Amino acid sequence: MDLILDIGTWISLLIGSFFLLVTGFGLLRFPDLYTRIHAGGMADTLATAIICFGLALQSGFTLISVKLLFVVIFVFLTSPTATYALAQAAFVAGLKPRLDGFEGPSEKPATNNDDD
Amino acid sequence: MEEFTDIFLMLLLVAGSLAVLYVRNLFVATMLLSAVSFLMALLFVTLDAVDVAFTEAAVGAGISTVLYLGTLALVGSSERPAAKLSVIPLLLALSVGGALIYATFDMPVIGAADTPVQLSNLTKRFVEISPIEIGIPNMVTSVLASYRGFDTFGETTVVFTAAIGVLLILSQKHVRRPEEDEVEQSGLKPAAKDHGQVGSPHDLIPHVVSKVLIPFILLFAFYVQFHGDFGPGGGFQAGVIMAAGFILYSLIFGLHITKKLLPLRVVELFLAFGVLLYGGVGVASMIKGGNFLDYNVLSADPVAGQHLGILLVELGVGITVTAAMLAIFYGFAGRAQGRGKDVN
Amino acid sequence: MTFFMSHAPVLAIIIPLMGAPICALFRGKTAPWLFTLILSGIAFAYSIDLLIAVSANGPISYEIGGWAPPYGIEYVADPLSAFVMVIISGISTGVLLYAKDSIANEVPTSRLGFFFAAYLLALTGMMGITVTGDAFNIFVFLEITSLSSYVLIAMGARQDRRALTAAFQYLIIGTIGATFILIGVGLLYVMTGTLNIADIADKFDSISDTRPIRAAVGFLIVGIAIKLAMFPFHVWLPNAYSYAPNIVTAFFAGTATKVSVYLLIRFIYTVFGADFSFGTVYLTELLLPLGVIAALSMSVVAIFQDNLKRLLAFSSVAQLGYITIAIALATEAGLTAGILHIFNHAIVKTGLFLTVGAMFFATGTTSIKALAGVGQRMPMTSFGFVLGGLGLIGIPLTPGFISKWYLIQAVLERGDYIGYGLAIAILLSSIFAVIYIWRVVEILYFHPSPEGAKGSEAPLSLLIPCWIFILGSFYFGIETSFNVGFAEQAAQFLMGAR
Amino acid sequence: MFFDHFNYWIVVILMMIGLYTVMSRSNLVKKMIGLSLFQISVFLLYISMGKIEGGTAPIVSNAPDVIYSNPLPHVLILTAIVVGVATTALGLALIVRIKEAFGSVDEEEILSNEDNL
Repeated sequence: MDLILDIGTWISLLIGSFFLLVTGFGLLRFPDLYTRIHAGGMADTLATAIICFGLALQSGFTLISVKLLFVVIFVFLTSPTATYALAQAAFVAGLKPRLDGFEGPSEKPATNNDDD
Repeated sequence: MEEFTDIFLMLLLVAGSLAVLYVRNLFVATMLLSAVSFLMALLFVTLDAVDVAFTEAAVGAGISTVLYLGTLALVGSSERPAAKLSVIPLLLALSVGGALIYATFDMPVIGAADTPVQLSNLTKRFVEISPIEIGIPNMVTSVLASYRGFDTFGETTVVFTAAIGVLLILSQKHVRRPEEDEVEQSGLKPAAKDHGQVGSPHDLIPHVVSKVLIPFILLFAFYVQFHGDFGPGGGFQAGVIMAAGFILYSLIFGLHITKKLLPLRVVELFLAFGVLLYGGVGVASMIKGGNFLDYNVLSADPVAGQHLGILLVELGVGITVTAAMLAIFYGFAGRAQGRGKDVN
Repeated sequence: MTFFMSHAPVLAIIIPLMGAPICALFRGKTAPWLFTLILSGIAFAYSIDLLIAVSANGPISYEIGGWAPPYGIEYVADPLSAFVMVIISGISTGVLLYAKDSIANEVPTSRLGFFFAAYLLALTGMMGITVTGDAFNIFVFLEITSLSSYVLIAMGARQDRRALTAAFQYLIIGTIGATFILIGVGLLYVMTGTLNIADIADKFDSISDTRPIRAAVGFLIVGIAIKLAMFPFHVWLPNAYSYAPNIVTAFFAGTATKVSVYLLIRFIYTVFGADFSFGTVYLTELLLPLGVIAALSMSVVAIFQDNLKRLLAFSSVAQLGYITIAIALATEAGLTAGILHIFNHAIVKTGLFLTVGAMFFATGTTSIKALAGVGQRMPMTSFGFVLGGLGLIGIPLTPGFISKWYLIQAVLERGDYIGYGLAIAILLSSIFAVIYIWRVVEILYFHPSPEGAKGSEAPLSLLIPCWIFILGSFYFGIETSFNVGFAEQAAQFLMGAR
Repeated sequence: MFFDHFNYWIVVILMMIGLYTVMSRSNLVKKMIGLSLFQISVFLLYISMGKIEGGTAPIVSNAPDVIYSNPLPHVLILTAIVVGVATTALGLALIVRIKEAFGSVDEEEILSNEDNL
């Protein structure tokens, strides 16, 4: 039984880490702000949930698992909201998304949002 | 394994702080500083300092970042290109570093069990006897609130000082400079004006989500406040979280609504009340025949007395810190409001 | 009665400390000021009580929280700390007598509650540093003082916006200094495993030959030197003193740097021990030249200032040079002279800054040129300034003379060329003092008032406190048993302790 | 041997970076950031002192044979963190006012501004 739990934890952790890595690549490689926060907001939330699930497997039906559940719920609510707020702020500030087949000059406003 | 985590974190810290030094954009520098604080908090966890990690995460990565961002919104975020390598500061920094490196060679090995610090009577007393004579499991809380309660009183006073200081400094009237009028006439508005808003006006999603979350944030603050005896937490961390809840509220719904809920005058009252509550516990123990902050005399049973005393002083810390953080936020946000075009 | 006496060491601290939040809630012009004055007066009374008790029965220890010393925080009133406490609370009370009208002129009425709360906190911090027996507690109270003093200095911005940059500069330098002290305390802790000063001192000799301890000494001395405005670290002081509100300048000139001097003495003589400080790490060779350079160069710089407050600020750095020399001599006579000069300089310099504040009150300026002819318009104030200036120079019958007399005796005690050289340097610096004071006096009295100059004699509420300080300084210059007696007692205690 | 004092060396490096930032940059906000960095490094110095190999956080647990790390440095650093944020808040408030009064937060520009007051 323990072995199965351990294997389950390992699998979850590996999958979670994979998604986090993908997030990192996305933040670095995507062309503009909107695609980047897309990478940051989506994969990150999923990765957190999977990793927390893996950890919960280890702790079983205890208070710790409940706390992990709260963490997942919290991240599930806040991370997309933060992404949304960021995108909204950027849009209001006049940052135009960079669209496929459209390499207009408008995607380089004076703000410094593009800094790595 | 643990060493590698530590070393990895520390190398990240160095990389982060070098980046802080070199980036020109102050927003980026602030976020990097926040990241450094957060890494530091992780490092504190691996070094067994959970209470400190909690505080560093809440303060270094949380409140100070908010303060920096608030300041940058008012003063602009670009740094002038740095001059060449400055020789004298470099030499000074190197000599300070050299002095410490010189010291480390004779310093006890980190983690060893036979260092003067670990063998000291104080450590023995705090680790072995404090759970019995104070009666609470979290030794950090015991030392913080009882053995070194006066330090914590001083710390609360420092927070109080900072709060009234910020209110004093930021309540001075803004005297217009001649250049400023020129700028206005020529139609070039200072960049700060566009950012100087508090609150995002009509965003449905943040409104709904924050309405759901804020009660839980406040609840969590109470949990941290009263659970500090048994786990990491205590008045300071709770105060910061509580204040963060209110700050979030005013960022989403607007400063004026928060001020209606908690006017500055009320915040000032709480600010003073927390310090007085802490000191009052001390005075009460003096009246009951003990020394200042001697909680043993507060109740017939010394351990119960310690419990009561620690509960009350932690409450005092929590109240003052909440009020102080709010007051500081009001100070900065009020300044932004005064300069921004309109707020809601 | 016994209740109040048995808790005296801590009451002298917590009365102003707990008064501060109450004071912050007061509104109006009179209430916060009166409240602060009363609390400061109570702290003063306790300090005097403590000094009398200590000089009669020896050091008094107070265990905060009821925890025995190495475990809890101990408060120790010994002859030195009690004496410094009397100086601080006395100066504070005297300045407060003067404060009401002066500060109403410089800070908006609606903010006076906060202003005086910050003032009380600064007082608390300084008293706490003085009386605490715990190395980390020093850092905490140091920060209370520092934060409140940044705020108080910045309050001068209504008169001159440069107060803001001065306060910021002080904040940066002061925080670096405080962090150095924190590092030093940490290094002491890592080697001794304790934070209690007496306990560290006990264990110090057995571990004094290690590198962390030497580094700790370095960090502590540099950190304190920054706070003390010792010569190469003095840059923040003239700005801070020039642009702060007048009563703040007067208060800090008499107390803030003196507390740092106290810390220096405390660490050198009590924690490290004179043998280690002067025998092993050669502090004499380090501090003496710095003191001499400060005393000479800063007096010269003072001559060329055109702002009266700035002139006096540079003179303060020079006077701190004397004190540094006195401490570095490593003899009982030197230490007596140093402690005596802390007292004498505090009272004289505060008096001088108060008279300058009165001139500012009447004329709205502290520029020396603009004060031409004030000698005729404000005879009492100007005469006070002249008498205070004489005290600064060290004319016989003034306290400046007494402490310089002791200092010169102490340096001559060395009996070598360095001793003679030091004596000459001290005399030379006094001659420079004559020049810069005379320059001001000449303009005050012998230059005609500019056209349409405003300002007549300052009101009595300002004049009386000024004259209390000036006459008080003469009293202590003639009847020296109080200050010399307690300074000698403190020096004997310190030299005997290790 | 190499790792015996590793934490302290990191402390030294962070401290030097912080101090250098404070002293060499003329932007006041950047100076404050450097100061924060400098203070953070000292926190690590203290916390490293209290660590004990194989120890756990100083909260009493029921498990047998636990070694607890030293709680005292934790308490001291809790205080120091609070002091740090208080200093930061005051410094930033001053910067906001300096910007209003001088129109700049750059030390050199302010100095040249002061001269022609």
